[in-house]
Amino acid sequence: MTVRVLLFATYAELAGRTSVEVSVQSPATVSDVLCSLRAVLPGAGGLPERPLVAVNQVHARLDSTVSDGDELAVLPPLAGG
Amino acid sequence: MTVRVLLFATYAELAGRTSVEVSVQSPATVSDVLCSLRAVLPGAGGLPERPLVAVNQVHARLDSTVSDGDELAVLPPLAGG
Amino acid sequence: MPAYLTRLPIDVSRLTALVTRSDRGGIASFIGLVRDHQDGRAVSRLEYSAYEPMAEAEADTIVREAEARWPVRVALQHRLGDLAVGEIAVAVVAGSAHRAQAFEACRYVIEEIKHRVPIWKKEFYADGDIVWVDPTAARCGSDRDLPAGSRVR
Amino acid sequence: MPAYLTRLPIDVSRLTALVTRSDRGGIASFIGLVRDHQDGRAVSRLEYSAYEPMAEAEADTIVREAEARWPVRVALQHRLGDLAVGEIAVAVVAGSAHRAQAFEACRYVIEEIKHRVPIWKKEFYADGDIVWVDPTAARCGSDRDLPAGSRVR
Repeated sequence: MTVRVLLFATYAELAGRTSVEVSVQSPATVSDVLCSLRAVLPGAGGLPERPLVAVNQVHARLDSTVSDGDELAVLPPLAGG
Repeated sequence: MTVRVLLFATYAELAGRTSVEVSVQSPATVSDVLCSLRAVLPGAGGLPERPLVAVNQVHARLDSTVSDGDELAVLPPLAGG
Repeated sequence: MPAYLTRLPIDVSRLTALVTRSDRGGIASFIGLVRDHQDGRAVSRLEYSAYEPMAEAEADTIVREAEARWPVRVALQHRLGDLAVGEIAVAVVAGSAHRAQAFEACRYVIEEIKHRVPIWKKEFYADGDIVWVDPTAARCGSDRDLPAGSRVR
Repeated sequence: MPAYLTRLPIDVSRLTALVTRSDRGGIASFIGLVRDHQDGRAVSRLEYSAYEPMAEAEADTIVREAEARWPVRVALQHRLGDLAVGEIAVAVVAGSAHRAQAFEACRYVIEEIKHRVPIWKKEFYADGDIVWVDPTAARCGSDRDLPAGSRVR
């Protein structure tokens, strides 16, 4: 299955892009997608081991399940306000 | 000695005036002045037994000492803000 | 000492400007407006009066207490005279480098104002009734304790 | 759902008007301004960016949480794009019949915004340095916990 990964702010700069499609075997968790991400995108190696993530625009855990077509956002430390 | 008593808001309406000079024997407390006030000003009988008071513009207790020339304000329940 | 009491409409942006500085990133404010009802009854207008010199001094003391306790700058104004429904009765603005301290100082000042500053409010109801507001009436009848936090001579 | 994110200057009086009604006597506000320094270094400007659809949704969730928990009406705006020192980055206004609830709701919303809404801040220092702000850096290094209070799928 395919998951669309979004990268923001400092993570987008590290990875050199703001989005990438990642293929993983189903069933998969957020961690599995991040693992594949690091493999396909060299710059993603600089991401923290346990980044903040959202799946389909809702905060998620690393062990949350992802489904085909989901949007997984890797969020740098929040700094609003 | 003489103390100037100020009355405000509902107390001024009760007493029918906003200030009055009260004579008391020295030494005297706030309570002594209030007692004389009730004697000289019939409308002051309607004041509560233990009103809020200030002496020379500072909150005071009923047993605080007053001196000749002091200004004693009898304060209705505060309602600012 | 600034004038804390005013008979003119209160301008909150002016107060905000007074406490704003480029090293103060957090501004907490409280605005008290004249409500159109009190205990379920329609209010048409109200009138604030004060023991003015003491009210100015007590307001100044409260502002200084807040500025001593937190690293903040505080601006405060309380309206006197006739007010219509919807008008600003009181405004407190606290500026600080840190938001928690701005909130705490702002809250402190408005609470102390209500408990320590000699200001009185006469409410004019739509039905013609006129009442001197007594915030303590429901709590303890006619006996008053000294306002909490007051310095006593 | 109103737009909580804006690229235009934030107008606090407009937000205040949105939560003002004649039965809401207390309005508590918080304004966050761009400071001219950070950790002792001079800041010349900054840039906010966001994961916009999620930020809008999360801001809306926070406002609804506050309005469900307290009898308040809340208005909120967060600026995106380039900001100069002294400009308003965020404003929260809470109107209620009761001041304690206005304060609590206002404080709740700004704290949750900071912890849950996907917005990022890039600081441009006067010495030419450029830094992505990491409020968690001093606390726990590069590992992040889930924001407190977040609903997790």
